[in-house]
Amino acid sequence: MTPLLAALPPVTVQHYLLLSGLLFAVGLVGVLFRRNIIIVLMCLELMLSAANLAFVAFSRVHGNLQGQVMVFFSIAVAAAEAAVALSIIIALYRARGGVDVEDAAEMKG
Amino acid sequence: MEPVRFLGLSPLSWVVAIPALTTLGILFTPSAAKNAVRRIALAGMTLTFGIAIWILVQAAGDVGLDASARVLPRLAQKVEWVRELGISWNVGADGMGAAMVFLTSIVIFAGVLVSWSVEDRTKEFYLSLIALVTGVFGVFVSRDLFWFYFSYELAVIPMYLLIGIWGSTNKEYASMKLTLYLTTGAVCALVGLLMVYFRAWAFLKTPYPSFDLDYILMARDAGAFDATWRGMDFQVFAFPFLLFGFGAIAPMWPLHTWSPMGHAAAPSAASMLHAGVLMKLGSFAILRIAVPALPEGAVWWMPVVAVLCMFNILYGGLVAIAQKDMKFIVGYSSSSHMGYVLLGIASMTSLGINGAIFLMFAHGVMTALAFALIGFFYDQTHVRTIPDLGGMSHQIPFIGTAFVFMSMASAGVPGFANFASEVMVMFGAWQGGLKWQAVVAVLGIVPTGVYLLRAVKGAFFGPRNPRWDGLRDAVTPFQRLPFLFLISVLLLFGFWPRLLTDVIGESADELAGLLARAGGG
Amino acid sequence: MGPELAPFAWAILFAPLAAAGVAGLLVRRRRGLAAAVAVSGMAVGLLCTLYLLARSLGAGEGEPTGFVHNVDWIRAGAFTARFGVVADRLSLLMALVVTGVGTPIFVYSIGYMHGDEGYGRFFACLSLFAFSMLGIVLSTNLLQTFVFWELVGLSSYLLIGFWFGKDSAVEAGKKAFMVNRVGDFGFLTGIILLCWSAASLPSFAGRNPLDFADLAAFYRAGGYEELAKASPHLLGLPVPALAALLVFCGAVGKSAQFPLHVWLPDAMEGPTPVSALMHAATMVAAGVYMICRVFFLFEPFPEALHAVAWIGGLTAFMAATIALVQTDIKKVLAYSTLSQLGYMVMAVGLAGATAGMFHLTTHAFFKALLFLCSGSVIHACHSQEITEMGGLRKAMPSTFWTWIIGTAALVAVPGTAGFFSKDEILAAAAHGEHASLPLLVVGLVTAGLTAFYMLRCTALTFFGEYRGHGHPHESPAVMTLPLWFLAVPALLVGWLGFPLLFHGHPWFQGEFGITGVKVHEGPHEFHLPLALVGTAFAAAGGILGWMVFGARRIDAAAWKERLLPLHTLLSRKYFLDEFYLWLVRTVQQGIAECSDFFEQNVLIRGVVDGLSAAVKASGRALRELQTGSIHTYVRFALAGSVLVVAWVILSAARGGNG
Amino acid sequence: MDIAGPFAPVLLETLSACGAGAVLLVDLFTPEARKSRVGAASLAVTAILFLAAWFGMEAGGETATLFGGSLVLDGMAVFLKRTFATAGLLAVLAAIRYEDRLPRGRGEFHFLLLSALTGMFLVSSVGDLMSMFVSLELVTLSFFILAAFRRERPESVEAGLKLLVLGSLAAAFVLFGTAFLYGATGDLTFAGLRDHLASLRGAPPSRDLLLGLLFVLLGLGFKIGMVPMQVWVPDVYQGAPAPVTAFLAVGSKAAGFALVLRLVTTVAGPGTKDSLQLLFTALAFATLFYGNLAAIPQTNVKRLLGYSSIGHCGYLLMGLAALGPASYYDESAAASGAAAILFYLLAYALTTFGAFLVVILFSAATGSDEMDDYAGLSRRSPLLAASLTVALLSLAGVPPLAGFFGKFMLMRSVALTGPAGFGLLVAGAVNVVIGLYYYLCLVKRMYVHPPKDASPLPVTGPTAALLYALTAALLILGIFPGAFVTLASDAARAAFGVGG
Repeated sequence: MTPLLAALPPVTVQHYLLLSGLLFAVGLVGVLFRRNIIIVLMCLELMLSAANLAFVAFSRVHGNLQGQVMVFFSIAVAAAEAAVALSIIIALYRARGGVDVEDAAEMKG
Repeated sequence: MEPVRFLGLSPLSWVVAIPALTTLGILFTPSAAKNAVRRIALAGMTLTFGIAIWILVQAAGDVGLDASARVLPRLAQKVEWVRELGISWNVGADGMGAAMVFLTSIVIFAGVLVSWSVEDRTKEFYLSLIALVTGVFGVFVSRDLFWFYFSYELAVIPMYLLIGIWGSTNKEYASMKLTLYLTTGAVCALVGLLMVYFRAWAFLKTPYPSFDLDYILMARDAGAFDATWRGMDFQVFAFPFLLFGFGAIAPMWPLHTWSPMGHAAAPSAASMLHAGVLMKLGSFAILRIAVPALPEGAVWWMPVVAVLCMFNILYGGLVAIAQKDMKFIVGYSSSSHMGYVLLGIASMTSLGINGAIFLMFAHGVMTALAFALIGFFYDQTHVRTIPDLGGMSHQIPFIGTAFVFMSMASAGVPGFANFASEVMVMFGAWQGGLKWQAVVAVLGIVPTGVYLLRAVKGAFFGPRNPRWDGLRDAVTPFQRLPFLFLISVLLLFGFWPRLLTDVIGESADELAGLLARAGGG
Repeated sequence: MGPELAPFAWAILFAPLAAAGVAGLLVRRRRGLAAAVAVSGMAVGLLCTLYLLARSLGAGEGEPTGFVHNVDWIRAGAFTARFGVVADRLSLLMALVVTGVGTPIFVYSIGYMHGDEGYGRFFACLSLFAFSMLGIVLSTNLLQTFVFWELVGLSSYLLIGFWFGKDSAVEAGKKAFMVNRVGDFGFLTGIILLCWSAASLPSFAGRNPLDFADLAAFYRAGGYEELAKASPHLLGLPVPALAALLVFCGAVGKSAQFPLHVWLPDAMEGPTPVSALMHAATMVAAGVYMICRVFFLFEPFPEALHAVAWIGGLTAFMAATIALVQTDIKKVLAYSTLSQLGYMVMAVGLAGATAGMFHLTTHAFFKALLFLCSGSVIHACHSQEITEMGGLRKAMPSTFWTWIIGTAALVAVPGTAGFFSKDEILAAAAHGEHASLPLLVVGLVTAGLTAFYMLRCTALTFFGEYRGHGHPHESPAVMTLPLWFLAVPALLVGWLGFPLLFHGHPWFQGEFGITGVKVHEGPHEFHLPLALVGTAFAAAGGILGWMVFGARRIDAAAWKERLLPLHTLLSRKYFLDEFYLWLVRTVQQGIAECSDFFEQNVLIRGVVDGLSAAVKASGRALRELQTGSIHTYVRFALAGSVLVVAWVILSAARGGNG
Repeated sequence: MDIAGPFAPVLLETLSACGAGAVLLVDLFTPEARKSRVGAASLAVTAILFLAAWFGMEAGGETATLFGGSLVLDGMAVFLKRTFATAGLLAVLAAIRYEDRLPRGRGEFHFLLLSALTGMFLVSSVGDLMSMFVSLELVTLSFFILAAFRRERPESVEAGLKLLVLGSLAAAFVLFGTAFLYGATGDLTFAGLRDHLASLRGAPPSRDLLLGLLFVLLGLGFKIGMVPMQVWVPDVYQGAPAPVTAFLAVGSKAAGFALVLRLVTTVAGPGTKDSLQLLFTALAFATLFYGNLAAIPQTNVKRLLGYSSIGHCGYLLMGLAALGPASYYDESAAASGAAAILFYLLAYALTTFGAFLVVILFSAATGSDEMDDYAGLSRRSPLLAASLTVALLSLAGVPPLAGFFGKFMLMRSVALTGPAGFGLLVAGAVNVVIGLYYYLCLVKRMYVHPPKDASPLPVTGPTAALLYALTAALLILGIFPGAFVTLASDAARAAFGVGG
């Protein structure tokens, strides 16, 4: 431990949660404003990761492993989701010739 | 008391079951076999008519007897249907119910006959017609709020199809409007029914709530509806939901606008049922459910009805004067006549209520006759507006004569049931303290005469018009049967009103007594 | 005489109904049979009436002279409406008028309507009318009277508009029906008012507030004062007085009194036998009969009687003036009828029921006779315009002589039926309990006018040269025999009431029927001076009429020019029809159109369609949220989520309970 | 069932997972010309599942738990599984009528249907948040692919993408919320959540827990099409292949509601009921009006049904709003709300498939989903028109059909909350009328308007039989609902821990 680090206040669960919330917010903002679907997808994954972080932090607080187990499941799910998402994005690219979110705005009303 | 059952079902259950089975029978008949469809419908409705007569005869026989010697209570039948919700198949009839069942069976019997000439999608037509009447019968015999509401709603959609498919004049607009209006009324009433249902259960605290009307009435006697609800007296709060919900179909001014339009657009048999029976559901429901369940609410709100019904009577009559389309004339006249029914109810006297129920019957038969007649010539002329018609009595004297009979009945000329009932309402209104309304009701006979005589003259009288030389009159006994049948019913009960008023009397006495105890009358 | 004779009374009522039913079923086939059935129905009624009348007149001292037989017609709550027959001298006299005038007219119709397309229908309707009229006559209570009141209106409508191919006939029928309905509005309101004000009194308990006998008994026991005390004034009048006036409204309508008289002249569009039977002899007299029946309502209230008398007098005078200028033979008779009805009503108002009934009876016979004569003339000339007639006395002697008899009776030539009854009315105006000089003057002037227009009509029809087309012939025996049959009573029936001859006969003495109609106080006197004055007025009118139109000493055309505004006023019937037309076409139609406008535009287009348009518009607006862009969707979802979360968290923080 | 041995509680899940694999195998070994065998195999699997669900499971049996409480099999689970099995069977039947239009991948299509079905079976018996997330994602992921399955059609891809983005967002919400719930209670099982709330003894729960709960509810709200998470519904319904839409409408919504019900029955307690009731009342209001109002101007049948399904979500939310404030609270009201939801889901499943079957057949014959092309259908094919009409009327809630009784139960359960539920009751009533209007607009086209193209649309025997069967089922459920109501009520009461 360097003195610099020691000078900082101790890292509590609140900090993890703050980070987690921040990550979630960043992801959300990305989903809200980015037009490239790949980036939107990445932002979505970021939001899942934010939740994972919270799980791990809480797992630490409660001293049981349920939260960590949950993280494994969620990572697996996220991977599957990414795979499905990419294939759909490819299909979109083939159909529309672009991966802009606004490319898929035919149906409305 | 030995219950009366045929094959396990009470005759009152059969009154609903036979039309339901007729519907099924028609459903499984091939579309091409049009005559088979017609005959099945006629057979079913004849049978129902027979049962209805039997019930009315029993009801007449019951008058003045001890409770133990009566037949009508033995016709009641209760079968648990959905225990968790407190729903049971619960049918029963008093004099009022018997009269209304009789009315319905008359109108549908005639309706089936006058629809004999429907060639377009005959099967679907009769299917809708009989499904509609199944619902109507259900309302008149139900003593369970669920089945009451079920039947009430059931009657609406077939009407949509009947008007939408086989109708005329602006049928799309009219059918949609009618359906939405009636449904709005129905769901408004449903809100009221559910409030009553909840209060009854919250007060009696039985394991399950119940939709049984007797359960509701028991709760009423126990004082379940005397509580406050959202800062108001519960009865005063809940009654308008039932009143205006049912009133929309009654139709109470200013909720009446669906009705003339619906009449005008509907095919004959549908108009007959619509004006003859469907409109009576509203006032019947007020008398069967709203008033018994919430008598104090009724006493509070009846002055409002007494004001609105004046609009019905006079305004309806005046608007009818301004109409040119025959069906609109009869349509607005119906809304005017229903004002008398509402006035009778609002009088809160036995006489007025008796008159109101009797008038429901009389007007039902009369208006069925009216629409059957208009339909008869409209099918051939394809015009109904007075300036286009005229002089048809030269070519179709039978229809012309029958139309004069109908107009006279509608105008409240004695000898027809309408007169006796309207007079009862007028006397009842005055007796109930509604003096101005009574005067308005009497005054109402003037515009009634104006538009009816104008219609008669406009359609049937005047110089012979060669345009109508091709018209066919009702010549065979089979063609004439529905008209003669309806006219004779009107005359029979007009000459001897006690055939019906005695039967209705006890229901009316009971309601009036209830209202009097609740502080009115 | 007691209720054991009830079947006869019921037979009087229902024989014509049965005839109507049978004739109605025979409309198409067996026309002759339909007529036969109708005539025999009427004859049965006549015979039963005569039998009952004989029994009533033959009733011994202390024996009842009438009976009542009732069944309950409607029972609801505390309300009972009855249906029954009353056979007392009043009703039997009236029934005699109806059946006695009716039977010959039915017979006459066989000839008159021969060959008409609606022959069977005609007899069915005529029998229906007879049933309705006898129903009024035999009615035991107010509601039953009203029932038949309306039925008479119905049959009148059907018969006036009998030739439904003619627009004017249909319009006339409509008008008759509607004007009567206006009167009926008052009538029924009065019945209801009377019924419940009486029923609410404890002293009335146990009686039926609609029943004539019960009401009369109640009034005799001071019911009027009791009623007036018990209930507050309505419209500035004591309740029983108002009820009496409202009931009188019914009579105003049916008996065609001013201002509801306008239908009667138009009613002449119907076949002539109909005019004779209904619009001269019976139906229009129903109002007078009804007032006599309920005279007890008016008795304690002199102002009401006064009003009645004035309405009658006004009608009598006004109609007579209009009759002066009519050119249609039936219209002349129609206005004459109006005028005579005015006399009757005036009589009831001045002198009580008997004088009115007396004139009613005599008038029924001679006016029916006159109408049938006119029918015979019309049958022969195929025209109703007296300007197209003339010189018929040679071609149609029977018709001519019977017409002369009828005219004599109408203008009150001494010794004829009309003389006695009219004299009684004038006497009442001069000397009676409610004597009134103005009304006496009205009566006398009207008598003069009557003679004038009748002689005008006679002269133009039967004297001079024939001005019409074709060659008129005397009508067949089936038509002339009834004329003679009616001519006899037209001449003689007045003697029944001649005080010097039949003085003291129970017929016109003491109490007159179950409701206790009283013959006016004191013994009848024959007022010779008054009779002379009356005759002088009539003679003056008659001579003047003959001078102008018969002898042509005075130039009618020149006088017409000179009095043109007056002539116009009279020939346009004081513009009353125009006024009513304005009322119906402009006022009523205007209100109706306004209501319709409100209905179509405010209620339907405004409220109902507006509501549905608002719902649809909100649907379209919501739809705009769905832009198709994923970004909008995410923003929408997020904004919504934030709102939900913020709301819950904030409410949890504030409420602290969740 | 003895033959299932220890797998009895997860019999359906096991069967459908194995069936899904089997279908893939069949596809692998079937030559291109005889690909209809794939559908037959899939049908066989779902038929077995249907029979097993309705006749192989005891409704009132003991509650079984598995994997340490991750999965439970109680009455509610059984009822839901039966609904899902029915929906699955119908989805496959619909897919078979559709698959001729699939250029390729019939095996995958059926496989995905069955895997979604497996997910639904799992959803109905989840016992903790972990299995909730996983099973939910199984359903969701399958539908991502299914929606975009016709990738040669741009709207299908668009539907898939929209479902993907918004679905993933919702998944993130659920996961994030789960994390907070875990943080607040230290346990992932529903039982633990219940115990935690019980330990509060009526005190309001912590803000973390509330937040977590809200996030999860909003995430699940996506599945069920609840405002404000409903945005994807119309587009996806319109763009996805029709059988998928039908299955999505029924299965996905039911799965979402199964989870919401689980969650709410768990957390509903003295401290939370008031705010939950208020929350669901507000959400039900918004959802009802949004769905029904925006449906009015629609011209595409699938899109119309999409909006209508939002409206139906609103009705279902009424059942949740029946939890009632404390003063009027009675377990029966809440349980009746849950029972109404269960019954409604079953009725809705049958009704929706009734409607979509006709949509599929119609679009197969004409290539159109536009409402205007339905003009005169009653003359072209009376059976199709009648079946669609019956289904639409059932959706509208007209007696004597299943939908009527479902709505009646929901309104009744709201009414049992007394004055508090009054406003929602009125809103529900108003929406019945609005709903009826737009359904009737379609009925009107079929019956009143003249056909543009009068050529008849023949219906083959088996299809006709299926339509008849569905119509009959709607009638039976509407007129003789007693047995099903008993099942639903028992399940709901058990879930709330009331009575039997």
